[in-house]
Amino acid sequence: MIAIKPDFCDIDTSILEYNLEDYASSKARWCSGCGGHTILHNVQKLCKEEQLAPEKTVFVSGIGCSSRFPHYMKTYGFHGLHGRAFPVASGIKFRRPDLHVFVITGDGDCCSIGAGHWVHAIRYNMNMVALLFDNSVYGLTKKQTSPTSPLGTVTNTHPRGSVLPPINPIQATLGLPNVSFVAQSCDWKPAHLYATLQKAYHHPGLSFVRIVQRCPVFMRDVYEPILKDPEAITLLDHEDGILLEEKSKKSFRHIIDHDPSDLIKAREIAEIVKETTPIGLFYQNRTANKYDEYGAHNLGISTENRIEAIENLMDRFAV
Amino acid sequence: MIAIKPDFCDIDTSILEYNLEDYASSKARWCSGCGGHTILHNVQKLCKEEQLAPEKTVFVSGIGCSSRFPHYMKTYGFHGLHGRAFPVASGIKFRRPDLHVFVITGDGDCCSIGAGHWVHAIRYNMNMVALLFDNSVYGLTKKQTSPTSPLGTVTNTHPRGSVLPPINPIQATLGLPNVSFVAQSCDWKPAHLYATLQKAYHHPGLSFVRIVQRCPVFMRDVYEPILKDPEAITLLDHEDGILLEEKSKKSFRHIIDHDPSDLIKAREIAEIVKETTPIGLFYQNRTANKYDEYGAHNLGISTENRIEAIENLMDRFAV
Amino acid sequence: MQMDNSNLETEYSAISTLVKRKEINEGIVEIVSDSGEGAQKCGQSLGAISAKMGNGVWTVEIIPAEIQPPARSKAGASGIRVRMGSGKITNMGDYADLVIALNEQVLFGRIDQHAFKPGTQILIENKWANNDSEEIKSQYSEAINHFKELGYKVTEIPMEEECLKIVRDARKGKNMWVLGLLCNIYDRDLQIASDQIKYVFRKKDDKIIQSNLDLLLAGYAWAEENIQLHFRIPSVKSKDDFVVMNGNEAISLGIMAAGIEVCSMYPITPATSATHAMAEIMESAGGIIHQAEDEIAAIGFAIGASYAGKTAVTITSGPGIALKTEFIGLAAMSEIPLVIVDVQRGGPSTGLPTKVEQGDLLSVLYGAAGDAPKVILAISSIEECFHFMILARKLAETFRIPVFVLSDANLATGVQPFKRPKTNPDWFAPGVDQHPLPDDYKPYDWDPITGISERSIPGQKNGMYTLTGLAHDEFSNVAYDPAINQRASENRSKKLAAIQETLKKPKINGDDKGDLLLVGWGSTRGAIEEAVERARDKGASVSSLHLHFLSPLEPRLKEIFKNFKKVMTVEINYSDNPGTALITEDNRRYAQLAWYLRAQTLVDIDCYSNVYGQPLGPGRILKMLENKLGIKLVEEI
Amino acid sequence: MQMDNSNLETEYSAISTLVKRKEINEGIVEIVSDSGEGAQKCGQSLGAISAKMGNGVWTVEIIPAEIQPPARSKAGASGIRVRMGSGKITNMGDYADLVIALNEQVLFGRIDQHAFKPGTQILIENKWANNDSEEIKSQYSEAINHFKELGYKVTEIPMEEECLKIVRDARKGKNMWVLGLLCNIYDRDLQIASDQIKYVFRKKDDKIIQSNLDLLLAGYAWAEENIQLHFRIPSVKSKDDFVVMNGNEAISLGIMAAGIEVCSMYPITPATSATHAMAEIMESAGGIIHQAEDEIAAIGFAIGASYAGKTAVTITSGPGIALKTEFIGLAAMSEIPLVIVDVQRGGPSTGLPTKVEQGDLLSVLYGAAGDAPKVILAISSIEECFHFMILARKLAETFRIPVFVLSDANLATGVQPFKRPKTNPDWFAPGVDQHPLPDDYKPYDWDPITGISERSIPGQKNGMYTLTGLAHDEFSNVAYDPAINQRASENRSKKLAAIQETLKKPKINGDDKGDLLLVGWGSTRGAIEEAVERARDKGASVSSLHLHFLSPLEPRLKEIFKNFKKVMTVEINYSDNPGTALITEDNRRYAQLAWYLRAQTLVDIDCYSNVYGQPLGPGRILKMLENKLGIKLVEEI
Ligand SMILES: Cc1ncc(C[n+]2csc(CCOP(=O)(O)OP(=O)(O)O)c2C)c(N)n1
Ligand SMILES: Cc1ncc(C[n+]2csc(CCOP(=O)(O)OP(=O)(O)O)c2C)c(N)n1
Ligand code: SF4
Ligand code: SF4
Ligand SMILES: [Mg+2]
Ligand SMILES: [Mg+2]
Repeated sequence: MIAIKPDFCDIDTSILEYNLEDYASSKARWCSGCGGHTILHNVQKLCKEEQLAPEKTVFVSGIGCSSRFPHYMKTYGFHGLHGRAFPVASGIKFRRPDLHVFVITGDGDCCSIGAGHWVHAIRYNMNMVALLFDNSVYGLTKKQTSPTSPLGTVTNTHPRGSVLPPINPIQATLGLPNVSFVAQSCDWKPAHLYATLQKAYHHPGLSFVRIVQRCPVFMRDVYEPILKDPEAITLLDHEDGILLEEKSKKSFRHIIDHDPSDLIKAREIAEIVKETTPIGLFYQNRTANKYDEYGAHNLGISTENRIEAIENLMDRFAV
Repeated sequence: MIAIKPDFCDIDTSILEYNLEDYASSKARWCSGCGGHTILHNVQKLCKEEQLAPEKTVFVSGIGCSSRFPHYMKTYGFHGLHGRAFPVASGIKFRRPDLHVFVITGDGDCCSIGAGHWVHAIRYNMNMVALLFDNSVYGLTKKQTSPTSPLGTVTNTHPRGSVLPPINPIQATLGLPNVSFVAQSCDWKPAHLYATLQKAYHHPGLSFVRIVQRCPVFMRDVYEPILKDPEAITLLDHEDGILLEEKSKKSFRHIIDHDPSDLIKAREIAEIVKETTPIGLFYQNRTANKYDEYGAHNLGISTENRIEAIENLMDRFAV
Repeated sequence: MQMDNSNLETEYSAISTLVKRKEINEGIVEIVSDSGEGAQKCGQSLGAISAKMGNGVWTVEIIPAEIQPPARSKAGASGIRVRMGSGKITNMGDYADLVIALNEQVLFGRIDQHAFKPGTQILIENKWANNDSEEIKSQYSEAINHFKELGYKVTEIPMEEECLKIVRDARKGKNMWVLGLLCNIYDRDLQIASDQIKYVFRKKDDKIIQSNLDLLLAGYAWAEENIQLHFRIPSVKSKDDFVVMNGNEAISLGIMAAGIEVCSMYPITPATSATHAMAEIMESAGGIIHQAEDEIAAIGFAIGASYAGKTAVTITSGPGIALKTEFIGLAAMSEIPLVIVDVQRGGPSTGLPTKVEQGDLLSVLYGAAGDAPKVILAISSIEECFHFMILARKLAETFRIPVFVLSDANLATGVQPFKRPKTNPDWFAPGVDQHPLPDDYKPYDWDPITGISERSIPGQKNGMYTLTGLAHDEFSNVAYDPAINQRASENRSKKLAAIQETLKKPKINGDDKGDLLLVGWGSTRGAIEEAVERARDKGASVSSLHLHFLSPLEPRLKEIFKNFKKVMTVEINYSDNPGTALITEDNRRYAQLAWYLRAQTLVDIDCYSNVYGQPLGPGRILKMLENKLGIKLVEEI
Repeated sequence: MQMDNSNLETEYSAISTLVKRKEINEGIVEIVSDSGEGAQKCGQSLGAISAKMGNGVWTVEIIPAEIQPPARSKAGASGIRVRMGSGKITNMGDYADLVIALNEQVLFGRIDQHAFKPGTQILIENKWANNDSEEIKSQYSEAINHFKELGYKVTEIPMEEECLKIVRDARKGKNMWVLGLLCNIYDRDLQIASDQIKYVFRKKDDKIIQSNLDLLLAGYAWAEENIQLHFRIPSVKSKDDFVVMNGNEAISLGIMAAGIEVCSMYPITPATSATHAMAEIMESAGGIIHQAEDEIAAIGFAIGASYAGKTAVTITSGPGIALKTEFIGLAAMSEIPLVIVDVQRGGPSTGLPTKVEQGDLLSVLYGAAGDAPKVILAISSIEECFHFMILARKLAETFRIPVFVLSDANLATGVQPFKRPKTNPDWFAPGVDQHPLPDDYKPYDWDPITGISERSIPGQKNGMYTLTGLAHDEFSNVAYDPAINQRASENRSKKLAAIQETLKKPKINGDDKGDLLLVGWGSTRGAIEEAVERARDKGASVSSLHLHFLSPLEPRLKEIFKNFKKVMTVEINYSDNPGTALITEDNRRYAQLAWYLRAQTLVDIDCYSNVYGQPLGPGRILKMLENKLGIKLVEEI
């Protein structure tokens, strides 16, 4: 996301040196071993590396374990309603191109109650980073089935196992209009996660990043196989994709070369989730329409022009 | 949709001869030239051909011009809330495998306010036919932009032209889990429309049919080019697809052979909408999980068993 | 465009002096037709012309339920009512004095709605009399007889025939011929009329404008010769400038005048047309309309915009309010300034989408779970549609609170002239504050008396906090200590008391003591006050009070009520009729304001309300007063 | 499994006769720990054992806000309160008599919540005294001193040490050792206790069961020798069978007992656990739980299921109710039977998700736009959680109306024994009617008196109609004639009056006249009635009335109120405190039931309410009565 200085309000532009502490708020109240902790750390690192002014940065979330995220950042935060992070974030960004807006959402928050907003947020393609913390379960409410729970997952609402195949958030997103950035990573590959966050941050448009997240309390069985089996993850590699150092690449047994400009191919790869978990950049298009540019196009008109416009309209009704 | 006789209620199964009139209710109050009229006619024809008992047939809709549809059928109808046809229809079908359930929805109803339910209805894959009347506009409320309005469409909410590319309902649906039947037709090709309805009706699972619909009052400019230019429509042809008589096939300049079992290919074809309007069967999978089968699996247990189950549970809390 | 109408002018003056005219101080005209015949354009022009002449005017559209209803059908009646008077006109009135009908069928719907009275003049297109279809012919003649039986004065007029002398397609143009007819009947200034036509067709080419002018003159001339109805409505031309518009247009202007930059909406009747009025112009006024994917997203987006900058507005109607409920709770809880416009329609559920009801008061007051204090304003005139938007924005900003503005379908489409507001920069929201805040800044540093606290806007140094819908303390930290929730709730509630402190005791229309006080809110004001005045002229001891603040309530109401023997609300919403079987004092369900005032004041407030989906006419209210007070108030017709 | 515990038994009897015991008629115990230490399992077992022994019991869980809060933290307090008595126990009581603490930090939260009083016995794990970390050591000793200053009687106990004699990991097992300790202190029957342990661990293997039995005995023995606290709580073992469960479990059983086959929900605290209780068993009872994509879909699905067959239920809490509002309007408008369970939590907005509030009454009553009549029932005990589901289903079906059942977080997690219901087939919904209807069938053939009409279900010949949320007539045809909407609204409203007809004048707890009447609804019943009884014992002239029907209201309330000098509601929701600056009679915002009763009865009803997010204890209410009545009622502590 590139920060543009709006012309309608005066801002102190003196450059400061921000450290990690400048982004860390109260201790994260997630369970020990929760994937949230590593994600939080890497996001804070991103803020520091990019030297984002804390007062210019807003984390918007819904409701869920993951959505507690803003409370753990020392920036502006909006911990809103379940499933509604996208509309709020869009409203924030619409007239504030100068703000760095991040959306934090969970698999229930985004893919279940928030599904309609998800569809349209992709279409609006506003210049924000959206992080889907996908632990394949409803964590905060204590283990109910989520739309991304694998078929047969035993939960409190499906003690005999869930009965429907999971949504593939990557595939679903790739089917939407104006989609401009779709990537996947996981919380236990910090180097890859960080590189993904960076790529997402620099993308002009809505960067949708699904992060496979561990929930040791409720979902050990789901991620442990992936965690243990080095075959289980496939790295999407390309010069225009997520760039890793050679040594960290080494840790991957399966590597597919994938050009992120190829949407058709991206959808093909997104199908392989049944056998393996692909991580990397599926698709990027820098030129898609950005709704926030429309939102900002008439910022800061003068009081005179404003009065004139109103009076002109008033004339139409004059008698 | 195959009707199964439920074992929990007695039904008069005497077979009757139903004529078209048996399905026609009050005169349709749509504008003259509205695509709704031809769709209505072909649906009534389908009911007659399949001899659906009117009392066993339910049309469920949301709100919109299109959603007035149930009022024009002499069957059961549920003209519910804007965007909410899918949840209601799912609830109806869940424990009534014997009913023929049709969902009638509009592009605003399904793709805007109803988008979240649309995503999940595809995933539930219940044995129903869903008809999306896509006129690319909000008709009933008098010409506002819809998510399927082409970029730049001039409407009452976007007098300078809409600013976002439209949703491609076919592509979006093909990206969803458990998708089992996706077809497209248009109101002015009755033979193709009828054949599509028939195919959809006989599909076991949720048949999603997008019907490109004319709204002469508000959207002439959108469909007239397609209507006039014989190049503008491409027929998807395959022995497993929508079967047309040779003579009606003749009327198509562009014909693509497409095997509806090929999902990857289907998505590729769904991209060509920019150049032409493909009609036909994009994808079909008869074996996807059906949530209504789960819903019906324990229908009609005896009072004794019911009491026993409750008493067993009660025992757990006994002191 | 330029055209020479010097000769026109002489022509006008020539004609418009010949006939003798009866002076009346008001006239109610209806023009009823199939939709698409331009009846509304004709009536709006008549209204504008009359307003320009200095008459009081109220026009209201007659809208069918379908986009394109069947022609010549009862349900398809499309048209307009224009009430013109020498004084100020504040409502649609009761019965039409004169009706122009382009076919006979469309009148049946109006008759059901008690729009006419014996003696009403009906000028009807006569072409149906010799239509090719026998069915139509007989329908027509039967109807004409039926109308006469009902006591209407029917005059058959060769509108089609006359128009065809000027234009090839009479459908396009008949409305302007009718306008000419009416201009003659009511002695409208032809110069003003022709200017109006030029304005209405300003985007069309000269030929079209000219033919419409010709039609105007032709209709005028025809009436002069063939019609015995010639009236004059005295008017006082004020030196003030006036504007004429409907309520939704006034709301959209008000939004811009308030300096609101984001209007986030999802289309719904009857609210949408407000955004249509805006859409074209708002961008040049520095704002944008966002059409969201649904009502939930619409308010979420507005809340985001408010949180990050200037107070935004979302606009909807009943079904949309239901969907916004959860977010309204969040706005109240986290004290986000927000303006919510509710253009009420008939409920419950989808109800009567194009018809009026005041059915949302209690649902906006109590909609959200827990205690979610909000301000509720009720608009009672077209002019207020404009000014209340400015007030609402200020209240929302100052008190960090969601502010509801209640309008309804009657105001949305009702047209009335009002003094042209002079745009005042003080109305505009100040620029987004981006100055650093003190190190010890607290996002909810509640003032112990008023509960007010200063908000921080992203971009302000030291202002960082995480807004949350969870119970929270002064720092917006999640509350674990039970005392915090109680304290925070008290502070949010104090803001309402503080706002009430700023309000004056409301003024009473009529004496401030007497037999009966009528209490109203919203669009019924004009009709209630007119009825009260008419009743008082006949010696009834009745007054009325109209409330604009519904949360907080205006002060000292109990004190006011105590001075009347009886107090009752007049509302357009549902209440049980005490006469009905099984309805007792124990279970009677009162109209919404009555209910609310009973709880707050413990005064035994009765109510007169119904859900016919129509604006209340003064006559209906007068009839009710007649029964209540046992005085003859309505002259039989 | 089988195991020989003959020797155990003798052992028990051996021990359990040695000490002298003080007879008390009730005891309140709290077990507080970090989450995951099994405090709740320990307390639930103690409750079950006591219930089996014939004691009255109420247990309520102490739940932290996070899934896994930091260890040894104030906010992390996890545990349970158990109130045992010789008579019936209907609420959590006031101060704990005895507290088992597994660390000292978790007690601070409880202290903030006024859970203890001077003299409260605190038995605390002493291992922290010699922890490796200096910080912890000093935290511990400081806390101990602080507790003593507060007047608590602190006893340090080597729990860890003792448990390690039996198990390798004391974390797993300490809770059962504590159970043994408590069994000794309160003279619980060891045979019943060991059976309870066997039941609790029935899915575990014998080794685990045995070690837990050993821990039980060890704790018991240790207390025998080392603790001077030995009580006896007399009990009368009734011959009736009892069940012990929490309110959500009772609701889930009630749903099945009502023969409801579809429970459509979206997870939300504190409602979800009801569906957890059901999920496992419901399918074998012929029903299914549908977890929808959101609350809107959940109620839409339930409405579809009801429309097509048997009345369905949807269950949620405040934020979910907000989202269901629009569909509730449709259900009322189109007269679809439906049961909506609202397990209320702290609001507004996300509020206090795990805490109790009675904050949804007005929002369910008035939530939807227009007039949408619905039935509202309020549950006041665990037993009613079961029986009201059956009643709700019958009302919904008979009157074709949405029925709300209001529970709350206090009932959801509160555990109480009640007479075991004998499942009665008459409770079940009849099979789905598929018989043909007469040719002249009307879907809304409203009975002129009661407004009731017979619904048709898809599959019924001649029953075809199109249900709609638009205003409609008897045939469900869209209404164009204005009279129809009025008539239909009247008929929908009549149903409430008809239901009230079937209700009796409610019973009063205490004399039916006097100085003060307390009026309550929902989970506060036990506390209110206990307070009233205690006050009356001290000579106060106070009675109480508890309402179960809130829409329609129970009959003849005004008549009842008139017999008391003062009437006030006691509720757990927000109301302005008259003392506060700017709060006047003109603007005071009352508690929700008070508000509603004032409007209906015009009686000047006061209220006592707060939003601390905690169940009301009788002591709090007694203190309030003391102030109101000016009589000494609470003995100082
Ligand atoms: C309107 C509403 N419905 C339901 C809830 C209850 N709720 C809170 S979080 C949550 C789902 C959490 O799952 P997810 O989004 O995957 O987040 P996670 O906790 O797994 O990080 C639900 C159902 C709510 N707070 N609001
Ligand atoms: C909750 C709610 N929001 C908005 C509306 C207003 N409304 C009615 S139909 C409609 C959209 C119609 O568009 P579409 O679904 O494409 O149907 P069409 O009329 O084009 O057939 C809207 C916004 C409503 N009835 N309910
Ligand atoms: S429950 Fe799961 S997701 Fe939630 S904090 Fe704990 S580990 Fe993380
Ligand atoms: S407005 Fe368009 S969609 Fe609606 S009825 Fe008329 S033609 Fe059909
Ligand atoms: Mg999750
Ligand atoms: Mg449409």
